[in-house]
Amino acid sequence: MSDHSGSARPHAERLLEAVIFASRDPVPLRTLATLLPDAADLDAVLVAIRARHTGGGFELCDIGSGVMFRSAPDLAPDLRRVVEVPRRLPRAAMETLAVIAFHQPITRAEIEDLRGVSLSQNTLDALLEADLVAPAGYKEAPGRPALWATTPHFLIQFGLKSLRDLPRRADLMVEPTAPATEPTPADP
Amino acid sequence: MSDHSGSARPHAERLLEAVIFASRDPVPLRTLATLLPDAADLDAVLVAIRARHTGGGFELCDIGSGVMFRSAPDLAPDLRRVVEVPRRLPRAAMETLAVIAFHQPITRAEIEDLRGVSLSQNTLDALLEADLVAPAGYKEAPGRPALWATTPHFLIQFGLKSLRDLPRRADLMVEPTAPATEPTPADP
Amino acid sequence: MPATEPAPTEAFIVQLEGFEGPLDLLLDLARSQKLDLAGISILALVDQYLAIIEGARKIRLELAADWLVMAAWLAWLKSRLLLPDPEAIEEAELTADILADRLRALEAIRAGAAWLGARPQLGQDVFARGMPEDFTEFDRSRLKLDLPALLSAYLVARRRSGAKRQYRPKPVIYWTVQQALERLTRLIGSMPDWSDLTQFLPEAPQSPLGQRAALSSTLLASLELARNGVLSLRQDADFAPIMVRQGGQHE
Repeated sequence: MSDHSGSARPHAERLLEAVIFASRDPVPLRTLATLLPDAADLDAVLVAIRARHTGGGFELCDIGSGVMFRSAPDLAPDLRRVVEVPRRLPRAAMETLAVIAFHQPITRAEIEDLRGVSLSQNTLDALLEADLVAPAGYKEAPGRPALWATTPHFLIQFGLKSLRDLPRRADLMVEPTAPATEPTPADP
Repeated sequence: MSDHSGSARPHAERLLEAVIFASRDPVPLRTLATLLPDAADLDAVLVAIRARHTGGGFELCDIGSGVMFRSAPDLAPDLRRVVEVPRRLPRAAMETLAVIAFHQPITRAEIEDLRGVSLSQNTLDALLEADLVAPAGYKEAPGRPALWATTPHFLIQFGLKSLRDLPRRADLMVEPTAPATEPTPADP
Repeated sequence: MPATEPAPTEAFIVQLEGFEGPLDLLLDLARSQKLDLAGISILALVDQYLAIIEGARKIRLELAADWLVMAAWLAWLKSRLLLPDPEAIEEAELTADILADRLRALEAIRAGAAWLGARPQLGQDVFARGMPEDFTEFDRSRLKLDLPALLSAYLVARRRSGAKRQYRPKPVIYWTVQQALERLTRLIGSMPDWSDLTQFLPEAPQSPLGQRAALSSTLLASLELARNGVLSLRQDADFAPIMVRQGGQHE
């Protein structure tokens, strides 16, 4: 592996190159100087190393009173590797989304009733921004409250062909939790 | 400091050089191939990079199924003055490592039998801590004893391309050049 | 057989401590006989080992068990090798071969360790890049959504709201006396003559229990109205239909 040809590179140049390569931190010039038999040569050796790597994949950089190797800045766009780390929806948003999905179209008050907690604007904003829910008209009831429903993007995100692909509520709820909202008055 | 191109070095060569240089560990060849527009050129590019750094302060080495830069071995004595060096493995650990490397996967009892001494916890700890050996399943034998094998880091530490690079026993024994490092009292 | 000069026992002790077990010492003794293990004399090897152990024991009794076990085994091997019985000798030679094999295996390990030790080791003799660079960027813009999470969120939400709601038995709504009074008062005027009380039951279909409740409510209401003279009641026989008519005629 280590073949050493009759390469003409001076020992001092090779040594400093290796030291700068292997160091965990930028190497102070005075440390480098101690490695040379004649400290006066330091500048010349560094000039040679710098010249050798200019236009390569990495370059010699001056950092404070030391030097280090860095990958060439113009390569950065090609080197950058973007790793997608998908976020999860916050719990409140996921619950709200689920309630809307199973009960759409539904008013805000009904969502709050079904979840048992009030719906914060942040949560609704997050769902709107993610294009998961959208307004769907108004309920014909006092005050004409806005109705909410899921978007086509919701289907895509969850890999559903249609809303009918969602499991039925009855299949989900093993124990019948308090019946939805009907007060059923029996009257002739 | 930054770019001034004009240099004739091909983009692909600079790119791979930067990627390999940036990494502390070997970069798998298939990772490198994905960075090239035409994967078929990988060998040629690596040949160019290897040639460029031969005789420099650091060299391209084949490790495992990848490549990495390492400082030139002949510079070791000078480098050790500047770069922090961990302690070498004691003889018992080196021999145990050799037993595992050449006979893997192997049980603790087999290791002890081959060396004729029991395996001390210190030795095992040292090898584990250095990430040189690891458990490798169980032997289908009474008691299902644990098996030991070398790690991928073992290849990196000793600069091996694969376990097949280990000499065969016959090759080891042919020329009795062994006592390179032994401090053993040869005779009374 | 090379002349092994009897070294002073102190030296033996020092020597013992330099070795990792009996096999290690045996290998070293064998190597001092010859470079090639194939040609060593097992008998000479056994003698040397026993001499060293004997010397060590004169100084120190607490010798580790494995040294003594090996000594005992080698003494047994030596006795067999020296027996005139050809069968015993053959057996002993086989055993000696096994010992030689073990020594060769140990020597191979030594050679392997030496081979490894001679390689430039990363961090010892050769060094990797000290300041690695990482070009990885993390993109957290995408949402991770899956159906199971949606469903479990739904169940969590519904359980929470279900738990908050207080338990109220479903109200059972029966035909009340008040309702029967209203209905009787409203309808009695349009009835010309005696009518069956059941005609004043609510029209909406009722459960059997609801029907009986409605009947009793209507009867109670009719009794109340009869007491006030608003209507008259008549029943011709036990369990016959109860008839009702407007006005409090007394006959």
